Amino acid sequence: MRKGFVRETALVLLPLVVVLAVMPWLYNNQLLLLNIVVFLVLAQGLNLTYGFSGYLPFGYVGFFGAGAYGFALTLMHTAAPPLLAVLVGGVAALLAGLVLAPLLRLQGAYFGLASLAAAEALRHVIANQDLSEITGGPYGVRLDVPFRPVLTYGLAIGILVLVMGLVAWLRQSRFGLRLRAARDNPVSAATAGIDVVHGRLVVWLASATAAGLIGAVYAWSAPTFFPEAVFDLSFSIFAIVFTLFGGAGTLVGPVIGVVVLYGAYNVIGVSAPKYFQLVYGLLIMALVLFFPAGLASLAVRRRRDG
Amino acid sequence: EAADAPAEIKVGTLYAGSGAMASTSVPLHVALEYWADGLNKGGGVFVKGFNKKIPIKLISYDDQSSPALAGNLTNQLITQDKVDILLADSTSVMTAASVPVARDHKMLLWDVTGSSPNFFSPDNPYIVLLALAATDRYPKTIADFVKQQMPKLGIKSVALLYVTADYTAFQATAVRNALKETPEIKVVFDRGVPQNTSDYTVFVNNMLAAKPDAVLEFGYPANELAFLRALNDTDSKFKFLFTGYGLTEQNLIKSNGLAEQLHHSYALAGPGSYEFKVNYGLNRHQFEEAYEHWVTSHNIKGVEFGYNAIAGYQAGLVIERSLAVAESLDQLELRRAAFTLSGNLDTLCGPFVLAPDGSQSGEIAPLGQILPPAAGSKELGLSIVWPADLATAKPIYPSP
Amino acid sequence: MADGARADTRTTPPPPLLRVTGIVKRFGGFTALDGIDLTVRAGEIVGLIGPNGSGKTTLINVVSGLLSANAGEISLDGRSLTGLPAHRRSAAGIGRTFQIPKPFASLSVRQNLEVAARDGVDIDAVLADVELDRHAARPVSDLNSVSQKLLDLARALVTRPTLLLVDELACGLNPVELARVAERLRALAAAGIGLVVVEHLMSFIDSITDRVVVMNAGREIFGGRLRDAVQDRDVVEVFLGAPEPVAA
Amino acid sequence: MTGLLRTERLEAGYGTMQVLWGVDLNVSGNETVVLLGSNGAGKTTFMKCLMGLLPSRAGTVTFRGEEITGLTTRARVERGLSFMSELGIFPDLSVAENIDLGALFRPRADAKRRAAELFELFPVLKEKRRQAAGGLSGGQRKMLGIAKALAAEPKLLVMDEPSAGLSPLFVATVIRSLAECRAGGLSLLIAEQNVKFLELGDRVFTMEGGRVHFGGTPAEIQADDGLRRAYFGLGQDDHVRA
Amino acid sequence: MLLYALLTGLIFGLYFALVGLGMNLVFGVMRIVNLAHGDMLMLGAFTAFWLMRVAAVSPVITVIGTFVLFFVIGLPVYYALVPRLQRSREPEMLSLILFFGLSQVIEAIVSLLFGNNERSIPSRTLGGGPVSIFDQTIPFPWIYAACVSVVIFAGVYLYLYHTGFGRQTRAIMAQREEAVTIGIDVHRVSAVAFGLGTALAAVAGVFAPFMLGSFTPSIGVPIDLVSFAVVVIGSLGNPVGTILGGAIYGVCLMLMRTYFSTLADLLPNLVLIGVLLVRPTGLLGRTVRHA
Ligand SMILES: Nc1ncnc2c1ncn2[C@@H]1O[C@H](COP(=O)(O)OP(=O)(O)OP(=O)(O)O)[C@@H](O)[C@H]1O
Ligand SMILES: Nc1ncnc2c1ncn2[C@@H]1O[C@H](COP(=O)(O)OP(=O)(O)OP(=O)(O)O)[C@@H](O)[C@H]1O
Ligand SMILES: [Mg+2]
Ligand SMILES: [Mg+2]
Repeated sequence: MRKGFVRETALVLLPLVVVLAVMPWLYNNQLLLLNIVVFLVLAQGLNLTYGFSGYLPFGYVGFFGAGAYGFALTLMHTAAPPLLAVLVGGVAALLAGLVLAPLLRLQGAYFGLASLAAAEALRHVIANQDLSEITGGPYGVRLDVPFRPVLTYGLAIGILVLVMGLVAWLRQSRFGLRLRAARDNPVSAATAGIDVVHGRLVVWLASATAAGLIGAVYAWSAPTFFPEAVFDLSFSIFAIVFTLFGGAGTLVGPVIGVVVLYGAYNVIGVSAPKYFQLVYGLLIMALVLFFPAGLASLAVRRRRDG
Repeated sequence: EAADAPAEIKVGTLYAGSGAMASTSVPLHVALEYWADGLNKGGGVFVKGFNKKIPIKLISYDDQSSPALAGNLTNQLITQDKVDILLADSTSVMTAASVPVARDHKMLLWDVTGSSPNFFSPDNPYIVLLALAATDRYPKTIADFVKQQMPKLGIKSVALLYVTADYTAFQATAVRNALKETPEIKVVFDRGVPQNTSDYTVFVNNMLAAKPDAVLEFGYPANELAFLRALNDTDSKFKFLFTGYGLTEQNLIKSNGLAEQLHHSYALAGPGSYEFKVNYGLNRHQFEEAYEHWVTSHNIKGVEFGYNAIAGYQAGLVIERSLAVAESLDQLELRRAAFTLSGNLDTLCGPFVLAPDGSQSGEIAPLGQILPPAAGSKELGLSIVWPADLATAKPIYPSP
Repeated sequence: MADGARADTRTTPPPPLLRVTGIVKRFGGFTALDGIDLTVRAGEIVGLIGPNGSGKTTLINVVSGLLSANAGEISLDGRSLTGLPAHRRSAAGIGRTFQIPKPFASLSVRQNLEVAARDGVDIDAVLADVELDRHAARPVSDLNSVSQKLLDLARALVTRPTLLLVDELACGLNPVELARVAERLRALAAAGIGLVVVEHLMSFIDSITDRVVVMNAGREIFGGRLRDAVQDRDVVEVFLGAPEPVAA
Repeated sequence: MTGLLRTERLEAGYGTMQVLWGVDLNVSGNETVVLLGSNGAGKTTFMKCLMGLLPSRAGTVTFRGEEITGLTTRARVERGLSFMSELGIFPDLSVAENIDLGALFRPRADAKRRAAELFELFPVLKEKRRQAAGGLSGGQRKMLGIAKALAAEPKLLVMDEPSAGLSPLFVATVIRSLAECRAGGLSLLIAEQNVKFLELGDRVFTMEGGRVHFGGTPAEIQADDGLRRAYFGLGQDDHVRA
Repeated sequence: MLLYALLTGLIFGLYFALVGLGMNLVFGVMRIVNLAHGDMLMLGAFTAFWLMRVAAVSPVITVIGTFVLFFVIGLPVYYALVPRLQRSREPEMLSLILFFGLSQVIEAIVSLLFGNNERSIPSRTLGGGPVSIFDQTIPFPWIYAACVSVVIFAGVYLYLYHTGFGRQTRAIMAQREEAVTIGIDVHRVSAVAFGLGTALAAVAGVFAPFMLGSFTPSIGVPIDLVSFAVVVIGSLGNPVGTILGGAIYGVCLMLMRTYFSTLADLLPNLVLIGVLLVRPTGLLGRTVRHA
């Protein structure tokens, strides 16, 4: 058990962190690098709930937005330092996760859509004009935080390490195995003595917190924003697409998903802006149709055959 | 000196080729392409620093209406493409993503229509607003009109209907504040609606029930269409009707068959409709013709001439003029150059006046009243009713 | 009540392992269990039989905590279980199998047991016991339905239950396998586990049970030895269809 | 008796695992064939293969003189084959709808008449006709599965363990009704473990390790101590020992 | 005002139900979350725009023509995408990605060909001015759309419950494997259902300019969200539920617009969550027996 954990972190997490750490010297679009880490965290965070408990929250961006606003409101209304505000962002998302915990009663698409509705509801509350004194409402927020590219990037990588460490641990631990059992069949899991509700809640909250923390870091790096920017549904869609494409429940899958798909996204965006949407859409369709099991499983299959 | 001149001036910009912002962003971007192409046909843009004409290379990326992507791509333009001139995408939501990036990289952001006051502060020199007065100043004419003229017209009650987004809510607030200072007028209806509201019938109905003398409506073009449609569908008429885009997006409204609803209504006569005198570049009529010719000859579909087109062109002109004064391509020098134009450049959007923080305080549109087409004509008429120094006619009230 | 029972320990056999009293379970307007009582002692195998739809599975569901009863009490070893969720009941010592097996489909056969196993349980021994050791590394989807049932049983066993509820394990097994399973269940009882076995195969029930409870329409219609049950008019009418010949 | 169904050297499997290793079996018109076999012998696999639910890898299936090896399930059903799988019902539909769907490819009038007959046969189902089939007990589901298969009025009904989970009374009912159907011209291929079904059979085949052997008539099986032991236990009927 | 809100709420509810119906059908039969549903609707709107606005074709013919056209378009789309998808391990989840891609492609092609402008069709194109019902003035196109919706519901109901193909469709919805076992040709039936889903989206699109004010190539995603909500409130895979879901959604929306317009977008979301917390599988969902 322990061995698998070490192996996976050594094979996946360590190289990834090294590459991410040296990237700024090779490529100086820091924001793109940061966004890659943001999507890595979102994809792995989603992987926590979907890969281990089978819950696919379409409204995952709600936690991201909660984190961003948690960060922003702390800075707007208190004298707290940004680092503390990042923590507050995580806590805000954690609380949102707790409030939404009853949704875990739902299944499949019902859960997915209910979480989406919840994210939308949160956005409408924050963007409500009557609350503009507090949240900035539709006028958005402007934060006067010092620009610290190295710190924010490092912080994002730190969050990524935490989330991926958690994923790696879940993959090897008995707790993770129990989660997967509960995902397969909650009824027999319960009769086998597994506390299904507790397990789900733990990964759900971990997943929410991850999104909140990274949302806060994102807000730090893009300190002028409107509600629609941090509650943009495409965060959810992308995190889902990347995770599913790479292979949920694995450590390397979401990484591959982000690198391949988000990489392609940015390459196409820069090289063929006129046909951006078209080419990207076709690419996604082709990948699903020709690699239906995701790229990670392809790698796994190779290894097994070889 | 000319030896170290660059082979081209790189102008980088973003546009939304798809998603919610596409319909405003694309016409603007098309105008920029038109502008750059025109310059290049004449050998490029004259750059004072090198004392010669240098071709322009327009580098444009599609941000798909996603602010996160816009941030990335702004960074891409700065760090990879190393553009000399950095333009933001249209609308405040998209511009917001570029503002901090530009500032962090000490690049001047040529902000075309991102007019949120949030973007401007004395300690950030890296932004200038080009084609629209900042949101807190833009509604000045209508607010003044409300205060000074409405009571004279005998208007006693007003209904406000606005989209609860940055730009529109700001305007409504300006009007509401003006009304607070005007005790003889009562606000009988004051409603914010979500931006994606596409059906206004319920609101129109409720507004009718409040029996206001005057109705002021602020929305984005899509809301405007929906609002006028609702008036049309319910056969509603008001004695005084103000719409946010009745003049600036008149072509769009016309092409959707809703022109009749605008008869005798009021709107800010933005550059799409009001002919500001220009002291540089094409006048409105010439530009419209040129733009439409460009659009058809390049086989571009579904793009209307309107405010956004003018804003794009005007942004180009300001840049062009700034380069003609700037001693170098240094970003703060460019800013200084832009400020030399302030008060001296008359544009299609009105007089170009920069506030010290880089926001725009000229380019405030007069209030116009839209008139039915004159006999034998298909074009709607227009009279300017406010401010007094620009007025060409008295408001016709109540509308017949 | 419980105190009274305790006071009598010297004169009566030890208190029952499982005590179920007055269970009522309704689905909408339909009453599936209508005041059922059941007691099981440690080391005892009770056969729960009755016609299809008489409520046997429902009773097991209620006892194992998958359904909550509309009325009635359940206690294990003197501790009330009423209102406890299923996983707590498992922890308290209740294990069960399912009439339609419910494996963890994405896990391997061995992992199916690992998740459920209490500390110190020899998983491989249990697997060997149900003859699934050959398939230990295979995904459960490779198993046919009978093997999945045996896996269900194995999974219940690795939780170290004190009370095991077995819902129709025998159907689909061939006689050789049946005999082995019967032997296995008797061994469990001998080790002190109480068992409730639901089955339609009378020979199988006969080979393992001390006592049967016959249910019909949510009520108990007979309690006692199977050989007496097969002579009972009601039981014959609703359940057996014809008097079962009893080999002398 | 005319040849109704014949398989020759039928092979099939899942992924890399081959399960059937050349199955030869025939069923004649108006005949009942019982297939005995231990757990995992491949009975279910064979039946799926007959129905076209699992592609065969080699061999042929002939039905009423026509080769149907490559045909879709639909085509086979239309030709008069019908299958009752181990747990085959539509849980979200009502009991009545389930039976209705069993007769999907029958003329409406026939289907109505048949449904009425089946409800007579299984009063429990009639009682619950409007309820969702998913709420039925295990045995009730089985009954519904049988009723649904019978509703199709096929030429040959293939049944996978029809008695599993049925209480003795209902086993008797099912056997009786199958016997009736047989009198009406139905042929049956039944995979079973329950000795009572042996009475129904004309011939018995045994299946081991993906191969099939002719076992004999039921009487012969009963008489053959070895076979009896192998398939029905230690000389016991399903009766209570004293 | 209350009466008006209720009345228009019901009318919009019927329309929203039409918007969601096709998506629900496709989900029910194929377990596919069709993120391209809104884009099909958008294509229908463009078709109507060309037919009615440019070619001046009559509304009735436009509706029928669009229906037939998109039904026919749906069939090859089904065969090109779905069977392949279903051979994968997690078709339901992968469908999200595949149809997200499809929706991107459709939106991109339409924007490239026709631009991103708002488009609408004058109400008079459908004939008739405002109609008065219970003293309330309702735009004629709304009534028209509601009536067409009702006719289509009736048609879909008849199809599902009174035709052989419809019964096969319901069988597949109930349990795909068992449907195969009883001999249903799953692909043929699913293809028809997909064609039908596409056609329903497109017909809803014909009325989009009237009900939604205007349309652009980008309306797909917002439409998807509305139809999701409607479908889920009423229960996935249950067409009757969709009508109920539409009605609830429509009435809530209009009531909010009337009384708390700034929160008009908040309430439907809360209703969705509320309904699901009380009934986790939607209003008409069946609770399944687990053991
Ligand atoms: N979730 C449910 N919804 C509706 N009815 C149910 C539900 N669960 C059980 N029932 C009904 O309760 C009765 C008892 O069912 P149960 O499964 O307990 O029977 P059983 O004795 O186990 O029968 P079998 O021997 O066939 O397995 C049946 O009539 C069944 O239809
Ligand atoms: N879907 C499947 N995938 C992989 N292997 C399978 C699958 N279904 C069955 N098998 C394997 O094929 C073999 C034959 O199984 P089959 O179900 O045909 O046996 P059976 O004779 O019907 O047994 P039983 O009497 O237990 O029902 C078994 O070893 C089983 O593990
Ligand atoms: Mg049962
Ligand atoms: Mg079998």
